[in-house]
Amino acid sequence: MQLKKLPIQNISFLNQNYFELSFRDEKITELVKPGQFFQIKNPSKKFPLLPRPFSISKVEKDTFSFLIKKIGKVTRSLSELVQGEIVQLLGPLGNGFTLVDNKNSLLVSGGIGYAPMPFLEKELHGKGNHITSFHGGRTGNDIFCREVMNCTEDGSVGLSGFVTEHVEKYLQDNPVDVVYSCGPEPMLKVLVELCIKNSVQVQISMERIMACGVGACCGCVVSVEENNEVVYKKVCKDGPVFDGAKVVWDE
Amino acid sequence: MQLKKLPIQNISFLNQNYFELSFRDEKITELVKPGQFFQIKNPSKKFPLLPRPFSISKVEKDTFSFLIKKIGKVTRSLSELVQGEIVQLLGPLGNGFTLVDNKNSLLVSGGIGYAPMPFLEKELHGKGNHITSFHGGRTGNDIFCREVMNCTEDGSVGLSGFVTEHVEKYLQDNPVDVVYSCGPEPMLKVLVELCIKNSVQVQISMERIMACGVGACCGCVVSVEENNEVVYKKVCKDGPVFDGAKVVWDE
Amino acid sequence: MNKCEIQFGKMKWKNPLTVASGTFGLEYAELFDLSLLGALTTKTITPKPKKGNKPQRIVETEVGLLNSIGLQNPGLEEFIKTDLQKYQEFDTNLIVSISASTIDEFIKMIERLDIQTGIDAYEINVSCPNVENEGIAFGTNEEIVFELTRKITSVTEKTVIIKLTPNVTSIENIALAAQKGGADGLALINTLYGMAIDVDARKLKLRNGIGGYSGPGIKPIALQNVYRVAQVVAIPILAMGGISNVQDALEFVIAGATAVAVGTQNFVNPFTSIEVIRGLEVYCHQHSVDFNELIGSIT
Amino acid sequence: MNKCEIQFGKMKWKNPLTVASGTFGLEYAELFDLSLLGALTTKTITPKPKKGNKPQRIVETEVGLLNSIGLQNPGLEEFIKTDLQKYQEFDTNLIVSISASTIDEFIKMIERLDIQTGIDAYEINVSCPNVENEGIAFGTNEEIVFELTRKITSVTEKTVIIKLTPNVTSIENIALAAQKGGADGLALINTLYGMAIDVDARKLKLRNGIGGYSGPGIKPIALQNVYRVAQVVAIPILAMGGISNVQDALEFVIAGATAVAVGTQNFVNPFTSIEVIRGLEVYCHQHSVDFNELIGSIT
Ligand SMILES: Cc1cc2nc3c(=O)[nH]c(=O)nc-3n(C[C@H](O)[C@H](O)[C@H](O)COP(=O)(O)OP(=O)(O)OC[C@H]3O[C@@H](n4cnc5c(N)ncnc54)[C@H](O)[C@@H]3O)c2cc1C
Ligand SMILES: Cc1cc2nc3c(=O)[nH]c(=O)nc-3n(C[C@H](O)[C@H](O)[C@H](O)COP(=O)(O)OP(=O)(O)OC[C@H]3O[C@@H](n4cnc5c(N)ncnc54)[C@H](O)[C@@H]3O)c2cc1C
Ligand SMILES: Cc1cc2nc3c(=O)[nH]c(=O)nc-3n(C[C@H](O)[C@H](O)[C@H](O)COP(=O)(O)O)c2cc1C
Ligand SMILES: Cc1cc2nc3c(=O)[nH]c(=O)nc-3n(C[C@H](O)[C@H](O)[C@H](O)COP(=O)(O)O)c2cc1C
Ligand code: FES
Ligand code: FES
Repeated sequence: MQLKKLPIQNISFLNQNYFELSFRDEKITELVKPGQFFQIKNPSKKFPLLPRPFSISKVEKDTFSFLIKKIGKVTRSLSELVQGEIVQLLGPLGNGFTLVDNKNSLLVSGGIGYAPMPFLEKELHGKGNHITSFHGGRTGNDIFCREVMNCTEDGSVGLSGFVTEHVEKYLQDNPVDVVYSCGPEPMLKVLVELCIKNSVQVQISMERIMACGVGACCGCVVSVEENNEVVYKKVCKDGPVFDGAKVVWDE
Repeated sequence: MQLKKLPIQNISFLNQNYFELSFRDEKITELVKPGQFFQIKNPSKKFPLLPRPFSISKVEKDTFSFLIKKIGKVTRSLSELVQGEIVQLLGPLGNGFTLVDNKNSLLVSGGIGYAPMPFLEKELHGKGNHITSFHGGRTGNDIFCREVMNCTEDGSVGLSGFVTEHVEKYLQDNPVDVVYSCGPEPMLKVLVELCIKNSVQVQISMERIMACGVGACCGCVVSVEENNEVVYKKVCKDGPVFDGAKVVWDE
Repeated sequence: MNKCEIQFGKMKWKNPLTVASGTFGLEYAELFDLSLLGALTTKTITPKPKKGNKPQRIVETEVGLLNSIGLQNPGLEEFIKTDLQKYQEFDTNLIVSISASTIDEFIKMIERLDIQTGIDAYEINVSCPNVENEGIAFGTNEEIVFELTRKITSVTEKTVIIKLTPNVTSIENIALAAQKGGADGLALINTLYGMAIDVDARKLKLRNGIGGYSGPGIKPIALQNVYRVAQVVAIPILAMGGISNVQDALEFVIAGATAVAVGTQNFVNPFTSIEVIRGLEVYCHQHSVDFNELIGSIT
Repeated sequence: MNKCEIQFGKMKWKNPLTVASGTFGLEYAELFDLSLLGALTTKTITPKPKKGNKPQRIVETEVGLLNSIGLQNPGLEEFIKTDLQKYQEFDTNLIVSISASTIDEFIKMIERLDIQTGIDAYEINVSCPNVENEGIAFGTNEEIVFELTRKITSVTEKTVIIKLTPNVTSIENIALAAQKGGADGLALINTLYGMAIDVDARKLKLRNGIGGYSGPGIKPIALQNVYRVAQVVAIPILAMGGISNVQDALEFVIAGATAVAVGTQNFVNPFTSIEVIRGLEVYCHQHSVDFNELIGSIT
C-alpha cells in the first residue's frame, strides 16, 4: 500500500451517472490485483472527511482507472474534477480475487459492481480461462459494455429481467468452475444460493462503509463463518472478496 | 434591511490584494446611506458559517459595489467568484455616517478603511460640503485613487509617513468642521486625540467580529461613554459609526 | 398540505418551529412576519440589567461558533416596558427565557411576568455556560432543578420549560428531576463548553477563555441528548443544537422532539426557521405521515 | 532545527506525537517508519477477546465521525503473542491501551503485561462510550478512578496514563482523582456521545444508536477540556480530539498539553502525525521558542 497524490490523467463520462477517472503510475500498475481497491479523497475538500473506496477497473501499462457512479457528496465532487487536478489515493487495498488457471469462469456483476470486471476479465484471460460475463442493470444507463451478456430489469437493453435469472439458466446448461461476482447485496445473496445449489465455487466482492480502509479501525466488518463459528471479518483487509458460501448475511 | 440573493454584476481586481464586487438592485441603492454595510455570504460554501460585514463603497444608479481586501478564508473565497454567481447579502445594516451640510469636511482613511469613502464623498458633495480627503497605506499597493491626499508608510506613493501626521499638520492650518474616518484602530485612536485637541467633531467607523450583524446576538460590542457611564454599544446596530470622542478604547 | 400543528405543554403551536434564545431578535421582523413561527423565544432576561462579558465575545471556529455574551440584557423591568410590548404584536406564542441567581429571584421574576399579558411560556435557563455562579450551577444539580421547577410550577399556570445543559454526566437525571418538579416541557441543548486559541499570539480567542459552542459541530451531540432524554420523559422536548435545515430538524423530531429551534443558523440565513417549516410540511406530505406521528418515530 | 523532545511521565519522547488508541494500526508501517513517532499507542486490549458491536459501526457526519466499534480486539494473550512482538520492532515508546470490567481484571492485565518487554506505558481506558457496564462507568466516578489508579500504580513501575471521557459534569474532578491516585499522566479526550439518524428510513444510522463522536467537530470541546484540566493538575497531558494539522496541535500544546495524538484524521491522511511533527519544529524555529516553553504558554 502507498499514499499517492496523483494528477488526474483523464476524466470521461459514460453517461450522466457514471464516469471514469484514470491516473498514471507505474509502481501502482505493477502492484495491483483484480478486486483490490483504493481509498480516494479530493484533498482540496476537507468535508466529507473520509476517503471513499473504489475498485480498480482497468489497468493498461502504466495507466489505471476507476469506474465511478455518482450517488452522493464525494462521488459528485469527484465527478466535478478536471484533468490535472490532484487526487489522494491510498492503496492498493484488500485481498482481491483469487485467480484460477485454465478453468470455466463466470463473471456476474450488477450495477456499479461492474467496476472491477474489466481488470478481472483481462487477468483471467491471461491465465487461460474460458470466460463468460453476465451483467445486470436497472436500465440501459447501467450497461457499460456490449461484449458481455447484458440484462436489464426494464428490458431496454439485452436480456430482460434480473441478471440472476439468466445466470440460473446458464448454470443449468453450461459447465462452470468458479463464479466471480460484485454487485448489490440482494443480487449477491441470490447468486450465492444458486452457486451452492449447483456446487460451484463463488467469490464475491462485498461493500461496507469504510473509515481507514486498511484494517486499523474495525469499522467495516461482515459476518463470516470460520471453523464453524461466525466471526467478524474486515471487508477492507480480509476482503473485499470473500468465499460467498461463508458469508453470513446481516439480518 | 433585506435579505437578497444577487448575481455578481462585476468583479474586478485593483491589484493582488484588493478587489471590487458589484451588484445591481434598485431597491437597495435607494435605501443605502454612506457608512452602512452588508453581511455577505457565499451561499455555496457552508463553512466558514458566518457572513462577513463589508461597507458599501460606491453607489451609481442601480449599481452598488464593495471594495474588499483579501485577508482570510471568506475574503479569499469571495475573490474567486465570477460574474453571475449568486451571493447572499443582508442589509443595509448599521447607522451610517451623519451627513452635514455646507461644511468643511475632512475624510481620513487607512488601508481598507478607504472602502466607504467614495460613497461618503459623493453624498457629502451633494450636500454642498467642501471636502478634503486623506488616505494612508503601508505601500503603494494600498492606494486606491489619485484624487486624494495619499500617504504611504514606505513613501513610495504620495506623502511619506503615517496619514495621521499629515492630518495633524492639515488641522493646524485649515478650517475643519467635521472629520469622517474609517481605518485600523490605532489610526482611529490617534486621529480622535488630534480632533479632540483641535475641538473638531469626529465620526469614526468601527470594526468588530460580527455574528448576526443586526443587533440580535450582542456579539460585537464596543465600550462607549454615555451620560458619564461606560456602556456597551453594538457596532452592527448602534454603529458602525460612533462619535470618536465617546469611544472608550479597549485595554 | 399537512399543517404540522402541535401541542407543547399548555400551548398550541401552528407549527413546531421557534428560535433559540439569544440568537434572534425583533430586528428580524424587518425580514418576515414573525407570526409565521410556531413560537418566539426571547433572549434570556435577568432580574437586573446585565452588561454582559467583556469583548471578545464571539469567535467562529472551523465548524461552529463560540460565544461568551454573558447574558447581556436590559433587565426585567426594561424588558417589560419595551420589548414585551413589541413581542405582543405578533400572533404567535411567546416564550420568555429567564435566568437568575437564586430560586427566590426566579420566583419573583415569574410573579412579575405573570401579571403581564401576552406571555405563553417561560423557558428557565439553568444552563448558560457564560455566567459565573448563575445558571450553570443550577443546571448540573438534580435536586436544585427539581426544587426550582417545583416552586416555579406552583406559582404559575403558564407552560414552564426547563432548558438543560449538555455539560453533565447524566442529562437524563436532570431531565427527570425537572419532570418530577412539574415541568411542562424541556428545551435542550444549551451550548457545550468550548474554546479556541490564537496560536500566533498564544492567546485565548475569547476574552473569557471558555465559551459556549454551538452550530453544526454540536449536532450529533445534541441529537444524542434529545434521544436519550426522550426515552425517559413523558413531557415534550424543544430540541436545538446545530439545526441548519429541514433534514437536521427531522433528525431531532424522529429522535423524539415535539418542536425544534433554530439558533446559530439564524446568523447565517435568518429565513432558516421559515424554510424548515415549509420543509417539514413537504416531508410529511411526501411520506404521507402526520407530523405528530413523526415525533419519536425512530426504530 | 528544534527537536521538540519531551518527558512524559517516566518516558522520554523524541517528539510529542502519538496516535490515538483505536485509530491506528501496524498496517501503516507499510507507509512510513513508525519509529518516527514519539510513541505508538495500541488499540484498547481487554482480558478476553472481544467480538465488538454489531455493524453498522461507523457513520460519517457532516463534520466528524461516529463509531461504535465496541472494543473489538483479540484479547490480552493473543495481543502478547502477535501484535506486541511486532510493536517491539519500532524504536519508539509503546503505550498499551487496556480496558477491563473490574479493578481486579485491570490489575491482572497489568501484572501479565509487566513481565513482557518493550512496553513503556499503559493507557487506562476508563472512558469508552461503546461498551456497556465497562469503561465508562469507571470514567465518570471520581472514587473509582482514584481507587483504580492507586491500585494500578502500586503494581507497576511503568508510566500510567489515565484516559478521560468528556461526558462528565466536571472533568477536573476526575483528573484530580487520577492524579491523587498516582497517575503519571492523563490522556484526553475520548469521544463524545453522538448520534445520527437516517430521516428517510427513520432509523438510527449506527446499529447501537449512540456512538462516539470524533473529528473536527469536537475540537473546541476537547481544547476546553485540556485547558481546564491543565489548570488544576501537575502531571502531563496527552491531548487529542479533532487534531487535523499542526495548527490544531499547537492550540492543544499552548492550552497545556505536553503531547498530542492524531486520531480520526489518520483515516483521512495517515501521514498527519508525521506532518505535525515537522510543523511543530518549524513553528518553534520560526517563533524562536523551545517546545517545552510552549506547553501551557497561553496568556
Ligand atoms: C471495496 C469497495 C469498492 C467499491 N468500488 C466502487 C467502484 O469501483 N465504483 C463506485 O462507484 N463505487 C464503489 N464503491 C462504493 C463507493 O465507495 C460509494 O459509492 C461511495 O463511498 C459513495 O460516496 P458518496 O459520498 O458519493 O455517497 P454518500 O452520500 O456518502 O453515501 C451514499 C452511500 O454510499 C455508501 N458509503 C458512504 N460512505 C462510504 C464509505 N466510507 N465506504 C463505503 N461506502 C460508503 C453508503 O452505502 C451510503 O448510503 C465501492 C465500495 C467498496 C466498499
Ligand atoms: C462594519 C464593518 C465594515 C467592513 N467593511 C469592509 C470593507 O468594506 N471591505 C473589507 O475588505 N473589509 C471590511 N470589513 C472587514 C471584513 O469584515 C473582514 O476583513 C472579514 O470579515 C475577514 O473575513 P475572512 O474570512 O477573510 O478573514 P478571517 O480569516 O475570518 O479573519 C481575519 C480577520 O478578520 C476579522 N473578522 C473575522 N470574522 C469577522 C466577522 N464575522 N466580522 C468582522 N470581522 C471579522 C478579524 O479581525 C480576523 O482576525 C468590515 C468590517 C466591519 C465590522
Ligand atoms: C450568541 C448566542 C447567544 C445565546 N444566548 C442564549 C441565551 O441568552 N439564553 C439561552 O438559554 N441560550 C442562549 N444561547 C444558546 C442557544 O439558545 C442554543 O441553545 C444553542 O446555541 C444551541 O443551538 P444552535 O447550535 O442551533 O445555536 C445562545 C447561543 C448563541 C450562539
Ligand atoms: C474508530 C475509532 C476507534 C476508537 N477506539 C478507541 C479505543 O479502542 N480505545 C480508546 O481509548 N479510544 C478509542 N477511540 C477514541 C480515540 O482514541 C480518540 O480519543 C478520539 O477519537 C478523539 O480523537 P480524534 O477526534 O482525533 O479522533 C476510538 C476512536 C475512533 C474514531
Ligand atoms: S475500514 Fe477500518 S478496518 Fe476496514
Ligand atoms: S453582530 Fe450580533 S449584535 Fe452585532
